[in-house]
Amino acid sequence: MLYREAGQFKTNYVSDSAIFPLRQDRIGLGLIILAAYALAFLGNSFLLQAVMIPFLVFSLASIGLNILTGYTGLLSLGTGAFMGVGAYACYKLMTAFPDVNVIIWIFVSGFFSAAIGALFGLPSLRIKGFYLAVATLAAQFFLQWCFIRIPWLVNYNVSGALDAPLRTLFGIPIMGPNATPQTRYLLVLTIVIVLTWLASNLVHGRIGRMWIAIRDMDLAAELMGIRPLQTKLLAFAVSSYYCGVAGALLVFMWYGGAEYDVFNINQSFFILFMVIIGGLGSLIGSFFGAALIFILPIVLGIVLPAVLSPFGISVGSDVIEHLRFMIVGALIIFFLIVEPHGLARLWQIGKQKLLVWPFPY
Amino acid sequence: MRAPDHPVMSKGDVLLAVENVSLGFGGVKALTDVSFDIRKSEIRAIIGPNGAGKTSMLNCINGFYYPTEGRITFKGVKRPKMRPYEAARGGIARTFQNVALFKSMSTLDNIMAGRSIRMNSSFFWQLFRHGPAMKEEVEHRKFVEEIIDFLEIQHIRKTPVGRLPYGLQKRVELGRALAMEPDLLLLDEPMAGMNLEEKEDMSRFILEVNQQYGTTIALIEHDMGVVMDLSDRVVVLEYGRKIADGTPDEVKRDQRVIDAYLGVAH
Amino acid sequence: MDILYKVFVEPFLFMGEAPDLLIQTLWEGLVSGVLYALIALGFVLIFKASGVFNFAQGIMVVFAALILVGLYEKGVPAFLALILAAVAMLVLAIVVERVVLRPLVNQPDIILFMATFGLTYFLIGFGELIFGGNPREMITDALLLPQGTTELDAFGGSIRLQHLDIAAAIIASIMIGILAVFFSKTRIGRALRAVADSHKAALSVGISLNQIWVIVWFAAGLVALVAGIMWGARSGVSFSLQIIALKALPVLILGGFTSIPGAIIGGLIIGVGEKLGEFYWGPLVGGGIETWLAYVIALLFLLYRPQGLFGEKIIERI
Amino acid sequence: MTAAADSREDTFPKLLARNARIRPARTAFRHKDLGIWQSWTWKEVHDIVRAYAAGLEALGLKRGSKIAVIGYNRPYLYWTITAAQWLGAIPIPVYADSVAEEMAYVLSHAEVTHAAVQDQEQVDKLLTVSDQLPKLEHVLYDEEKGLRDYDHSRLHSIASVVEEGRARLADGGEAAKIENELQTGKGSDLAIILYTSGTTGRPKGVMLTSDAVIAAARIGCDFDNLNESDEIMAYLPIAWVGDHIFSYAQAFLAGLCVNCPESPETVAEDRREVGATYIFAPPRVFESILTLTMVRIEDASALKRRMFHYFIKHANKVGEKILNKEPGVGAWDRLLWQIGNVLVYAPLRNRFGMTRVKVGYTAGEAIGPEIFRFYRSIGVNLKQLYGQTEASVYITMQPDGEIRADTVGRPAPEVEIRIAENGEVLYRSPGVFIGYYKDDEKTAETKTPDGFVHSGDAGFFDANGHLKIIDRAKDVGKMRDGALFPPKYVENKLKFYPNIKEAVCFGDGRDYVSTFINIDLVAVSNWAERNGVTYASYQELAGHPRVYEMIEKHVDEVNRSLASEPLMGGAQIKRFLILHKELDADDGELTRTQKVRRGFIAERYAPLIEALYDGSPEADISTEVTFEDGRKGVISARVKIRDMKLYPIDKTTLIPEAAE
Repeated sequence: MLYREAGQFKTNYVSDSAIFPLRQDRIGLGLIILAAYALAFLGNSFLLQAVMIPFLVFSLASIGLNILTGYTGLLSLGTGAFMGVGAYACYKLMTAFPDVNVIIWIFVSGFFSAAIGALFGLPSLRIKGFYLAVATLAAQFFLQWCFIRIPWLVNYNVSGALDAPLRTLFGIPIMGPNATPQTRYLLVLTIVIVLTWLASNLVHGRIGRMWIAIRDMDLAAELMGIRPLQTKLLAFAVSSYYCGVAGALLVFMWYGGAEYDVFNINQSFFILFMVIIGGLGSLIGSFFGAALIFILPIVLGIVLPAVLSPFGISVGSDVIEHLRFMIVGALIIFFLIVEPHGLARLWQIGKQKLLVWPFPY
Repeated sequence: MRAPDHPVMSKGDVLLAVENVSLGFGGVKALTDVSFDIRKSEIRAIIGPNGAGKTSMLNCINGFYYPTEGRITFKGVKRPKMRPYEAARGGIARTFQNVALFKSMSTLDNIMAGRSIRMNSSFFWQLFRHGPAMKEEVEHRKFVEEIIDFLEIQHIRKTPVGRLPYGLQKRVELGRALAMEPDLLLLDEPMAGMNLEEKEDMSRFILEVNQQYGTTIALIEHDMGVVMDLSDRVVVLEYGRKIADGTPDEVKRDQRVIDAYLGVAH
Repeated sequence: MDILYKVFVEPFLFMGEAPDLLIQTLWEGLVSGVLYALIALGFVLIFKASGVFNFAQGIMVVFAALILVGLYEKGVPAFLALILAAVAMLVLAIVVERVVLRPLVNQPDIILFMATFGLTYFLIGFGELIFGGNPREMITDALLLPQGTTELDAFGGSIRLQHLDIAAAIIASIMIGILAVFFSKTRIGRALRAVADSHKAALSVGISLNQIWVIVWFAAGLVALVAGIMWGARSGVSFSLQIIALKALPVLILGGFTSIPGAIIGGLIIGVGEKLGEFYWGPLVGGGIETWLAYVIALLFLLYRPQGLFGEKIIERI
Repeated sequence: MTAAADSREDTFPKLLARNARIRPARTAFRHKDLGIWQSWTWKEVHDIVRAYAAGLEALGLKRGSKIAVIGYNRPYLYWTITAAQWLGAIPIPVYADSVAEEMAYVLSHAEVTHAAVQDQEQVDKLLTVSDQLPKLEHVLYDEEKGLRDYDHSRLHSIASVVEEGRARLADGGEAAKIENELQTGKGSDLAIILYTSGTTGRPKGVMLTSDAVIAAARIGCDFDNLNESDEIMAYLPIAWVGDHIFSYAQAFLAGLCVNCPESPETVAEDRREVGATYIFAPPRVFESILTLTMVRIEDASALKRRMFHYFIKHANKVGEKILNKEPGVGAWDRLLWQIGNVLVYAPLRNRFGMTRVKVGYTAGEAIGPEIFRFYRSIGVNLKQLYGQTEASVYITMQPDGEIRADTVGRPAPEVEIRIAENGEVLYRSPGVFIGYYKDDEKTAETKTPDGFVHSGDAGFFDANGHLKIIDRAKDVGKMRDGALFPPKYVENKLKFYPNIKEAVCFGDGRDYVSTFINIDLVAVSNWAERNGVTYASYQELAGHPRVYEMIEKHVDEVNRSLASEPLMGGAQIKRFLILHKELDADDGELTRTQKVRRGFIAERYAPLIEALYDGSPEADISTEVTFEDGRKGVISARVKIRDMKLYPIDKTTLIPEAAE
């Protein structure tokens, strides 16, 4: 309905292969980004700190896992651990070189998780499907064990926990207890936008095609000269890079400090939910998935007591927590039944409907 | 389209030679002592009844299987045991009996994926989708568009291939193989499951590929009729053994071929 | 060289020096191996019949045990509670078939896998809502499970055998035996095997696919109940128990997803390997390697034999 | 700027040179090729055409020689026309889909020495008839595919000819010679010969001068204010006069941009991409778009469907008035139309690729009033015109604010019209042709000494001075009382009802008009479903009393509408019947292009016609039919006949508003 394709013709291949070839899409995207930045100045600290920052961080991690599972078709249950590698690497780098701006270290920390990710991706040449999931499970438990057992990682800190030191950018605190949610939100938002843009470039180009080729029909891909190992390892590395950066942001930009169990197996599952519910093989789906899985429980936590109290049922926070679990579980099943290809597919369908409006197809 | 990478060979030279090849899986022998050759710029057909080992032969040629005995020489060099992608990079492309397209990608992307081995802009530029990466993308897009034009599939350029009818999928698959600019193109039952019109179209494309670009083609067919018009030479397999080899006319007259095909409904 | 000595020589010397400790470790490994096998069996049952990789198997263990303990605490006699817990598992099987499996039939494996995640979350919430989140004691006495320890003097030392462990091993073995008989001797069992091969074949036996799903989920529920009692008796009933379900994964990798004997042998290998590793090599790296050793064993094994212990060699075709 | 401002440029090559001078960087041509819209500016086109002319000259194309242009709409084929005109040679565009024999006739009749064709297919066609074309020296092709191994002694790619020309132009003498050729061309020179397919006999070559074509193009450009910012989609045959005027003459005159689609299959999509501002399509295109719309909308959700119908109904009520800027539309109705525009009309225009349409034309045959109004009501400025090859298109046009579905408008500017005794329309304009090529006899038959041209169509002016075309003049019959009987006119009125697929009227030399009606199975079975009418076969449905009732209503409305037109009132339908079977090309009842074969039908269904005129209430008929699988069989039926009430002919009020 909102689309006007007429007159939007392409006279060269660059514009024809643009990621958003339709003007209306570009305008929409611009408005969303604008709104996201505006939110920093309009939203209150609760919204920024408890909702938006974690939402963005989880979206980033979802993009990471989506590159591996959604685009390349390799199931991973080690996301949490790869996030952890990023966080610990960032911590070591920050504390070892306090003079270098922390933003650089956040980006650099991703390379460590990329390397570890690629290492644990090696078995992917020989094993597939659920079997590969077990390999990544080995990474999950092994790395988690490392986080506990190697005190060097936390600079022999007795508590064994990571904590965010105070760091500034142009004199403004961007990390640590003094950094306002607003600054941290803006920083996280910018990082997420930049990394999403880069991911979008990757998946729409040669590398993305090779990943999808491996996912859709790995034998045919190999018979076309695509090297399976390199391609898969690249997917592992890029995926883990994103998870690593997300992990660093999670600890230092959101929690402000955390222990090893932040990166446990449940975190891995949590991200996997986001990817599946959001839509395998879709970047925008990663955001949708993160929104649904992360924000929905928060909303439920606010809404449920309000809904239940008029009936004279006063509920404790633990009951709310249980109900949240149940509702999230039920929703996952519900969404899988309604649209197994995730929210991204619904979004796609919605856009397609607008495009062909008023026709159904 | 460009000339192939190895211009050293000229028309009529032996491009690929299969010598005494046998292939077994456990106790089952798929191929027994098969020898034949494929010459530069010819259309070579491998025919035989179901289960004759045709696809196994193709799988050996493009490195998917390694023969248990015998050897395969490609461009004059004996083929070592290799991974399939190495064979592809060596200049062998193929299509599959049951279309093996990348279902979620569009026609355009499928064929572009066929260009992957010829694209090499760095990861860095890929990240930004600018500079060399975009230049390369555009360059190869042009090449792919020519294939699309050649195969007359402009109208489905941006349609996900999963939604296409079977006949068009086969055409897209041929396009993807052509995108590799192979020295040797292997076609596994390119006309299986097609109606008459689609078969005619496909035959026309195969002939044109061969004539326009001089691509050497080896094709498998179950059905003798189509092959005889299309190919320069035919090798006939039965139960994993070669029973005849020669021009279509010679093969047609061969008593063993006639026997093999008797009682085979097609 | 020192490292190599510590890794490759010293542990074996130690084994020889103190065979009683070795036997003790092996025994403990065997017991947990049997229990792993029992849980893995639950997976195999469902995977075989419906192709679903049931992540909820772990929570089903906890859930079954919680019902049992919860009912007992409400004053229900122990064995009646046991029966009621079994009934609850039947109800669960029916509900799962109706609400989850049937609408998702013909979807890709990963989708069904994810659905069992959803199921897990739901059951966690549901279980905690009803029974609260606190860990419980398993009602070993009421169920007439033996307590106490027997010490055997042998191999120049003493080996401690927990009676509970012995009982666990025996009960698990009986359970496994029953299932084996069920699968090979009964009509339904044969139908289940048929369904694993082809859905059409199962239909020709005259059992609907839906019924089969209910049956296997119920059977998996019973296995979960037994596993829940045993694990619960050893380490209490809490939601953290569900993590042991993940241990079933390496077991399955070793044994293959569809093989019952594979699950048993895989369980034993993992159980024993884990305990030996932890006891003899764990100290070298600071201990606690039990958490990941099983996966690494499975991973290394996979690299060597991608199709598992009992799987056939995969010949890829195109 | 309007085109009238410049009049020194009296040939197309000169117009091209002017365009290259005054708007060098504006896009002149686009062609969707290899996935993107390849574009050329006026300057580039000029350079190519100039070089092309030089190349053609090298190939021996001289002033007065003929060059055939065969293929779909491709820039290089349009440029062939200009390059030929540059040299004073005469381009002969030929329908790309004509079979080799037809092509051979035209080419040999026109004595072409050169041919520029699109692709291998056309080259092959020419090769098969080369023995009939001894004068054909060179064949040029646009697309090389498949032609690489052909004998190239007489075969050239257009690109190579252009290259050759470019090389020759490097020489100053050659350049001067080419410039000289350009200046030698005059407006009074023969510019093009367009062969009209004609319903009977051999194609005739209509000779048009540059002056005529440019004058005609100017009429159109000025009429609708076309300028260089306009975009047109060139997808109709280049051999057809409409395409020549719209996509060639007007493009060169006004500097508008011509867009060539990628392939015939992708026209709809390409049209949407380009978003043409100036469109032309025959009624069947508009009709099929509308039908597709209605079919598709039925698959939409109930809510959307209701919304769609609600707003379309509203558009029907006020849309045209809003488009015409007529007063009398309330603020609420306007608001509602605007809401509808957001929800339905604008998206529809977008889907049709008509978002940017400034003016659209339809011509060639009668368009259904509903169809016509539908487009206008949703804001597409669709108009009708009446034209002929012999007139360089324009005879009558619909000025803004006077657009009606049932007339073809007022005489176009500079066109004079008179109606002959027998109802035939005659016209005279600056755009009329010189004569038929090599056929003076035909020319003399068609052109009166004072320069009027017999159109061959019968028509009349209504009270508002709008021309109404009723039928081919030779098909208009007379009833026994002397009243005019235009069968097609009546049949078209009937066929505008979706429920009526085909109608065949009889009445020439009879006392009254009677009709066979064929119901439209899709529409009527839909209607039956909604109205609870059950039936087992087409035959049963066709004979159903309630179907008769419904069709009777339609016939009655047609009668009323005929009665309101003084000249047509005598042709009211007195009796009708619904045929028990669908008229079918397989049975010879229709031509392959789905036109009714009146004579054959009259013969085959003689008993039915007899019954129509002897007053019997029903009649038996049995006919042989061919089934889809090729089997033959006989079906018999008893067909009922209905009598209709006739309306008094309205001689006084000449307001044809109530045309339904």
